[in-house]
This record gives sequence, C-alpha cells and structure tokens, in this order.
Amino acid sequence: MARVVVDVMLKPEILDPQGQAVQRALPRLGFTGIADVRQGKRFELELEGPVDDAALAKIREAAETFLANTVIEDFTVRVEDGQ
Amino acid sequence: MARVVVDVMLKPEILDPQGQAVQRALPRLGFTGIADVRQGKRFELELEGPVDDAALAKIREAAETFLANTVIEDFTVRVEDGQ
Amino acid sequence: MTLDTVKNAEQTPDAAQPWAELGLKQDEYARIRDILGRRPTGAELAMYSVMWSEHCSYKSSKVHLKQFGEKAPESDAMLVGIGENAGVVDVGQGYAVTFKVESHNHPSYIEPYQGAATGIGGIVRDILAMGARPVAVMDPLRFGAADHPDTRRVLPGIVAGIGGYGNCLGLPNIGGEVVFDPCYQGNPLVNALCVGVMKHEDIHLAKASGAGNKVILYGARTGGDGIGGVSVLASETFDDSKPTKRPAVQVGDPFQEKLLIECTLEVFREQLVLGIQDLGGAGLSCATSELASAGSGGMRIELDTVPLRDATLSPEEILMSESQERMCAIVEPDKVERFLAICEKWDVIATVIGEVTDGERLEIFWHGEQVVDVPPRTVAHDGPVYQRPYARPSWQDALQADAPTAERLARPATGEELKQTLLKVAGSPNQASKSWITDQYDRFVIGNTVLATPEDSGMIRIDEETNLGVSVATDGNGRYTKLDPYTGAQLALAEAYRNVAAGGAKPLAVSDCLNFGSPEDPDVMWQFAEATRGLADACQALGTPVTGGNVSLYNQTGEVAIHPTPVVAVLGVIDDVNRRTPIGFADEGHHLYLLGD
Amino acid sequence: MTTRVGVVTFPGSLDDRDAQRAIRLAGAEPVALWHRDKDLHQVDAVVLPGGFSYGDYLRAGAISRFSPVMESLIEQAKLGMPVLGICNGFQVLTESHLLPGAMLRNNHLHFICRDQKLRVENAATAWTSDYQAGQEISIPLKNMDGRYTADRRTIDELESEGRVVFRYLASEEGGLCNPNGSINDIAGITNAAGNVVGLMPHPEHAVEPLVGTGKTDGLPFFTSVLKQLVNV
Ligand SMILES: Nc1ncnc2c1ncn2[C@@H]1O[C@H](COP(=O)(O)OP(=O)(O)O)[C@@H](O)[C@H]1O
Repeated sequence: MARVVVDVMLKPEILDPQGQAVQRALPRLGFTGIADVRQGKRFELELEGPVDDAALAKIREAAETFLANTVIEDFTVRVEDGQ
Repeated sequence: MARVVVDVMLKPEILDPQGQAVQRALPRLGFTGIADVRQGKRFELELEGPVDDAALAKIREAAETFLANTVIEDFTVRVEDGQ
Repeated sequence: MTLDTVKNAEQTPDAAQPWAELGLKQDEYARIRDILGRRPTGAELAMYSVMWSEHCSYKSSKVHLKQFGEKAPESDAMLVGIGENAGVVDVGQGYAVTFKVESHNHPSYIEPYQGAATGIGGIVRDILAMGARPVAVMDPLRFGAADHPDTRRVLPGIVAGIGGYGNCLGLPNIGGEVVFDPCYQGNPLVNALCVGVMKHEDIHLAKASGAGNKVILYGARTGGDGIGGVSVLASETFDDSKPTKRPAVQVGDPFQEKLLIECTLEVFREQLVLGIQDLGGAGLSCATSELASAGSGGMRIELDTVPLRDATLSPEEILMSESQERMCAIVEPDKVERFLAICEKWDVIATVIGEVTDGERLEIFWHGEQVVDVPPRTVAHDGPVYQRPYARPSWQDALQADAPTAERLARPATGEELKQTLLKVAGSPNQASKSWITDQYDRFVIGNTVLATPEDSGMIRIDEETNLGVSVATDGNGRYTKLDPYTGAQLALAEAYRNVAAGGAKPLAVSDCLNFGSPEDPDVMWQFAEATRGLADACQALGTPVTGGNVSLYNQTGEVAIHPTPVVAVLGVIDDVNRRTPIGFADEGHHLYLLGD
Repeated sequence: MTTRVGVVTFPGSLDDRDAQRAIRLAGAEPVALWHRDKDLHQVDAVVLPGGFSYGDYLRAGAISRFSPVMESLIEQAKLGMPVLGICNGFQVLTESHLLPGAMLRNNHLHFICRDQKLRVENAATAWTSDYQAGQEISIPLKNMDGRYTADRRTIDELESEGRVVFRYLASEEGGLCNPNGSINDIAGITNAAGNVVGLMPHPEHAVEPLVGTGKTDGLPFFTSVLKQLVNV
C-alpha cells in the first residue's frame, strides 16, 4: 500500500503557543541553540490504490477542504519515499 | 538558519482515535480509497547554528526525552531539504 | 504457532506453560488443572490468570471486606449491594442512585494522561452498566512532594487526563481531593468516582440467561492494549528493572465512550437488554465469565467474530485485551435487529459474538475449534482466597508515642508567631487553592450542578420538577491512618459524612477505595485489616452501608509502602436542593456558631 | 403558535439538553434535530450547542461541519434564519464559514472553566436584543479551543461594522481579563445580517438561579430570539 503524508502547520503569522511552550522548555532541559519551534500536525494516509495524479489531486482537495483549515493553516502533500 | 523536523506518531499498536475519526469522515465527504489514517505531530525546529552531528544528536535526545512520549509514541528526526 | 485447542491440551498434558509469567503461583496453577481435570489451554490460562489476579479476584482483601456485608447496618435504601458493578441506593421519588470510587494508580504513574483518562472511562462504564445515566465525577488524588521534579511530570498529565476525558464525556466534575505527601512520590494515587441516576425499574445486572439469547459486543474494536496489564500491572510492585513487564498502555477515546453512553441508554430505554457488563480490567475474560456465571445457563462465544484493530492478535490476547470503551450485552434474538440499529445510529460497532446455551460451561471457539471449556464460576468467583498473615508493626508503638512535645512543636505565643504559623499553613501546597486544577474541569455541563468546588461536597439536582438532589463527598487522610489505621479510616468516613451533611443532605451510603502497599507485607496487611474493621464498625454506627468500592494494593516503591490511604465517599440525598447550604458568608449580620467541642 | 427552536445533536454534543432547557425556560418549544437528518422540521431558529462533537478530533467543529443537517442549516442561515452557535457550535459556524475567522487552542494550552464576565457590544442581533449595548453579564466559560483569530482585514471589518457582539472583561476579583488569547478580547461575533451569532461562553448554563453559577444572565439570549420571531 502507498503512503501519502499531509503536513499541516499554522500559518507563520498565527501565534503557536504549543510551539512556544516547547521552545521555552527546551533550554530548561539543557537543549540550547534552538531559535524557534513550531508545532503542527502530520497525517499519514494509506491508499488502497496506486498514488497517481488523480489520487494526489483528491488528497490535495481533502487537505484543502478538510484536513487543514486554510484560514489559519498551510499544508503540504507528499508521497512518502521508500514505502 | 537550518531547520530540523521531528515527526512524532503514535506507535502502530496504540489506538489513534483522531486518525480514526478522520478516516471515518473521509468517505462521507466523497474521499474514498483511503485504507488507514494516522494522525501525529510535526515539530519544526530552527537551529541557531549548523546542523552537524552534535546538534542532531542533541535533538534526538530532546525528541526521545521530551518531544515524544516513548511509552506510546515513536519519532523520527530529519533535516529538512531545500531550506 | 499452532492453536492450543482443548483437544490439544488433553493430548499434551505435560506441555510447559507460562503460568508464572502470567502472575500465577504454583498452587494456583495446580488448582486450575484440578478444576479442569487437564492442563488449561493457552486461552484458558489467560482467562484464569487475569481473573485470579489480585486486581480482579480480591484474593488478599476478600476475607476482610466481608465485614462490610456482615456488619452492614439495616438500611431500606439499599437496592443492590456489594458484588455487582456498583451498589444501588434508593433516594426516593422512584429514583435510584449508583456510585462507586475506583483506583487507576499504577497506569497513571506510567503514562499520567492516559492512565488517569482511562480511570475515568472505566468507572463511568461501571455506573452505566448498572442501567444508570452517569451524571457526575469526582477525583480524589494523592501526589508526592509538590516541588519534586517527578510530581511535575505526573501531576499536570493526570489532571489533563481527567479533564480531557471527563470534559469530553460531558460529566461535571463536582469535587475531589488533592494531597501532597512524599510517601506518594513513586506511587501517586488516582482515584475516580462516578455517580449515576436511574429509575428503580431501570436497574440492570450483569447476568446472562435464557438459552438462545445473543451475546453482543459493542463499542471500540479490540486491540493489543494493556495485554497482561491486569495481572502484571496491578498485582506486582512496579519495578523499573523489569521494563519488559511493562504492558502496552491503554489509550482512551472519550468520544467513543460518549457514544457508548448515549447508545446504551437508548437500548435500555427500549428494553432491549437482559444483562449487561462493561469491559474493564480483564476485558472479555471478565465480561464473558461474569455474565455466564451470574446467569442460569452456559455460554458459547465465537472469538474470531470479535472486531479487531490489530488482525494479528491471538485468542489469548483477545481474551486479555484491555481495550477501552467496550460493553457486552445479552439480547433476545428478536431484539437483536433493533439493538444493532441503535448502535448504527450512534456510529457504534456492534457484533453478535455468541449466545447463551442451556449447558453449564463457558465455551469459546476460534475458527470452529474449541479453545476454552470451563465452568464460568471457577473463573469469575472461585479464585484463590488468601488469609495473608498480618501483625501490628513493631514500629507502631514508637510512631504513636512520637507525639509533638512543647519543645519540638511550640504553640505560637505572640501575634507575630501566630501570623507566621498562619502564613505557613496558608502557603502550604495542601492548603493552597486547588483552582489551578479544578479550573481545568467542566463543572457546569448537564446544567444540574448545585454545589461544586470550592464547596464541602458536590451536589446535583436529579429531578427538575421536584428539585430532588444527591450529594457526594470524598475524604481520606493517610497520615492519620498510618498513626492508627482503625481510627484513621473512621475519621475519613466521619469527614465525608460531615461534608455531605454540611451541604444540607442526609448521608445514606458509602463507597470506598482502599489504597495500600503490598499485602505480602504483614505490616501492611495489618493496616488493611484494621482500616477495614474500623470502616465497617463506623458504617454500622452511623447507619450508612458500604455499597461497593475498590481495593488497590501493591502501592509502593521498592520496599516502602505508601501511607495506608482509605478514600471514603459518602452519598447523601436532599429532598429539595433549594435548601442546600453553601460555604461562605451569605449576608452581612449573620451569626457564626461553632458546633461540637 | 409556539415558536420552535431547534437544537442540533451531533455525535459528542454535550450541552444539547441544556440548550433545550434554556429554550423551554424562555417560553419557546425546543425541537431536537439530529445531525444525520437534513430536515429542519419547520423550526424558526436553531442553536448549535456546546460539547466535543466528534471528540474535537482534527479541529473542533471540523467534522460536524460536514453533517447533512448543516447543509440545510447553512442554506437557511443565509436566508436569515436566526442561528446561535455556543462554544463547539461557534466552532462549527466558523468551520462552515457562516462566521469568519477560526478558533485556536487557548494560549495557556489548558481547558478553562470559570464564571466569565462579558460586555455586550452589540444589542441589535437576533440573539441579543434583550440586552442593552454596553451591559456587563457573567456566564460560564469552559473550553480548550477558545482563542478567536482572523486576519487583520477581517478583524477591522468586524470592529468597524460593530459585529463583535461580546468582549471578555476582567472579573471583580481581578484575574486575567482575556481567558484564552483571543484577538481584541473577542468572545463572540455575528454575521453582517445579525441573524447568525457565535460565542464561546455558555448562556444556556446561566438560566436558573439554583444551578451553575447561580446567575440568570444567559436567559436574554433565548428571550431575544423569541421576541424577534414573534415580531416577524
Ligand atoms: N482533584 C479535585 N477535583 C475536583 N475538585 C477538587 C479536587 N481537589 C479539590 N477539589 C475541590 O476543591 C475544593 C477545596 O478542596 P480542599 O482545599 O481539599 O477543601 P477541604 O479541605 O475543605 O476538603 C473542594 O470543593 C474540593 O471538592
């Protein structure tokens, strides 16, 4: 089965308190040198059929209308390599 | 600045209610042919310095001890290409 | 791996079996062989091992818990007593209330969020299985030192888990406790209480009868969650050096549970259910053996029809799985279609997995081959019973004698000293405001919350026409109980009793969660014996019977046990919630009285 | 003829029965609507209740927004039917673009439950006419994803058109005014026509003196819509 990954991240201009909380905690745990952290979602979709253009177009549509809320989020769709 | 991505997913044997809810909704929205959906987290870390082995080792440690809950989650660390 | 069928077990009597790994003792394994007249199959061994674990069989505590029944005060209010999923109390006007407090201590230490969340999920299903609509939850908690780094790991996760699950289910959190003490450092206590309301005629029991009636499993698919969790997690001391024993963690799905609640209440309303059981710690092993042994006939299950999340699970694993959000119902054949339709309406998966037979045995098949053939009672109720040795600890006298002297604990003599003492008390974590925690819990949902934090007891209205209400408070003090287990347990009851009375309700019944160390330690066992004796005597004196509860043993880190911590919940009734008495000053000019001495 | 106000139950709705009670106490007839049923059963107005529909999985309100009942509701809302979204209902309204913007995780990352003071900024909507503009009320707030956000242009538009209906205020005891990091302290908004209103706090939990916070500041929501419907 083929795997397609959809990554959804908050738009850069939107405050990301989860990412910020991680960023603030890292130095306390001894991890320094990290300038910024953003936290988003990763969806792994296993397709029944082949990952052709038609399937990818469908997934892009699902991402645009459903998996991401484009008022606040950006997304990328990609085929997972090595699967 | 260099970007490192940490993907955190629930272990395969662990119930993923969010992924299941998405999977069940997709056919209703007209998106068929998707056999499985898992939902996880994506962290984008911007490093101040170069992404060398030492930095990656540090990030792996942060992922292991902090970003992922290894009781129920797996993680992968990779350098984002083309940044 | 070949399937270990009953036939195979008969033919290979000497095959080695992992009974020790499953937490059974040698004599327990021998008894299983005795009962069956042959060696158990792998599936049978799985069932016996989970059902005979401390957690499910109460083998160390049973002999002491008996007192709750023997000394139970005469009470007209008791409709269903100890032994069912939860006791049921008559509160008048045709209403019955069920409530119970349970522990989820060890899982919450390993995975705070999910451990606590599934603790709420489990107790809510217990209440639901009695036929009641769950209407409120409470969460008595104990943590290590407030400033310890591990408390920082454990506490936020536990609170978020309780809130995350309870809020999503739509159950108001109407109270609880937060106590910090270093003795709970490696072993926090997460106790969870649920209250449910029903009409008398809606009471349901876990019972399978009537040959030909169908066994329906509904709710979540079965996965590999917490396999071995019951026997390993709850019965063995948590030990870092054996990570392989750490079972897979159960993950809760509160949304699925909310659907399960609404779906179950609807099948109750249409009277489609003859018997029902939630799937808790021992999963299908528990549900099938308890339903069958409480009924009149036997039961036949086709295990391969169970919907799976992981297709590779073996029969043993399916029987032991602790996957959450599942229930098992007994339904007459002509009502099955309607039952399944209601499940479909609520997007709940439901499957007929077997039927009640006119035999006497619980028989389980895997793709046509028999893997279990047991008398259900022997699994569900005839587990081992231990008379664990107990003795007053050698250090008890010294501990009691170690009273604060005037030199070591001088009373404040001046205004300044009094101020310092007051500030110290006010600033201590155990006295500080709990709002950081309680603000994360929904206390308004359902719209019937009359009293909640920061009141002495939680109170909910159960009838909008007549304003009938019930109230619950939980209390427990490990330090007092360590000093004197008999009196300490009584003080816990007295405090909860007072808190209910102070809100304006009449105390009616008791539930308790007994959190102790290892029963294999005679000191701990003495604490347990004394505490149960104290609680049973006090319940008798106050006229409030124990309707059910839970025992959590092996709460210790290495050799060191937690303080003995019986958490006692008291349920009260109030005819008209308009007459509640909140804490605090209502109006200027009111007088202040001190009652008692 | 009595006024019929529908309350939609999605899987995971929690405050649906509470909303029905509030409607009843206001003198209208509550009508239960089911997410799978497109038929609105001749209701005059609809409340989308609070809760965790679909567990708030993916995003709060994201899955419910695609329910069959929402198709009819979106149609009717555009024709002027009064619709009130409370908490999760508000999230459903933004997800279905009946109201602009989006709801994000609270900035402190915790669920928050408290008695929340609000100022009624707009008393001209279908659901707020029984308040005075500028009136201060207190109703319960309880959510995880209550941080309202929208792009600058949308916010400017909402502000200039008076479409911010409620704003968070600090309570007398002090404490944070803004409970979640919402832009401009926005607690609730309306569409341009004023028939669709969404807010995070829960008016249906503040309709009886006996339960909840013991206040009845939420009742005017339901009497407002009743008056508006009787007048048309
Ligand atoms: N874990 C908790 N969950 C819910 N409510 C809690 C919890 N802990 C404390 N509370 C509530 O907070 C209030 C104050 O608690 P506490 O300071 O322990 O009071 P008291 O000492 O009077 O029992 C009580 O109403 C209690 O029920």
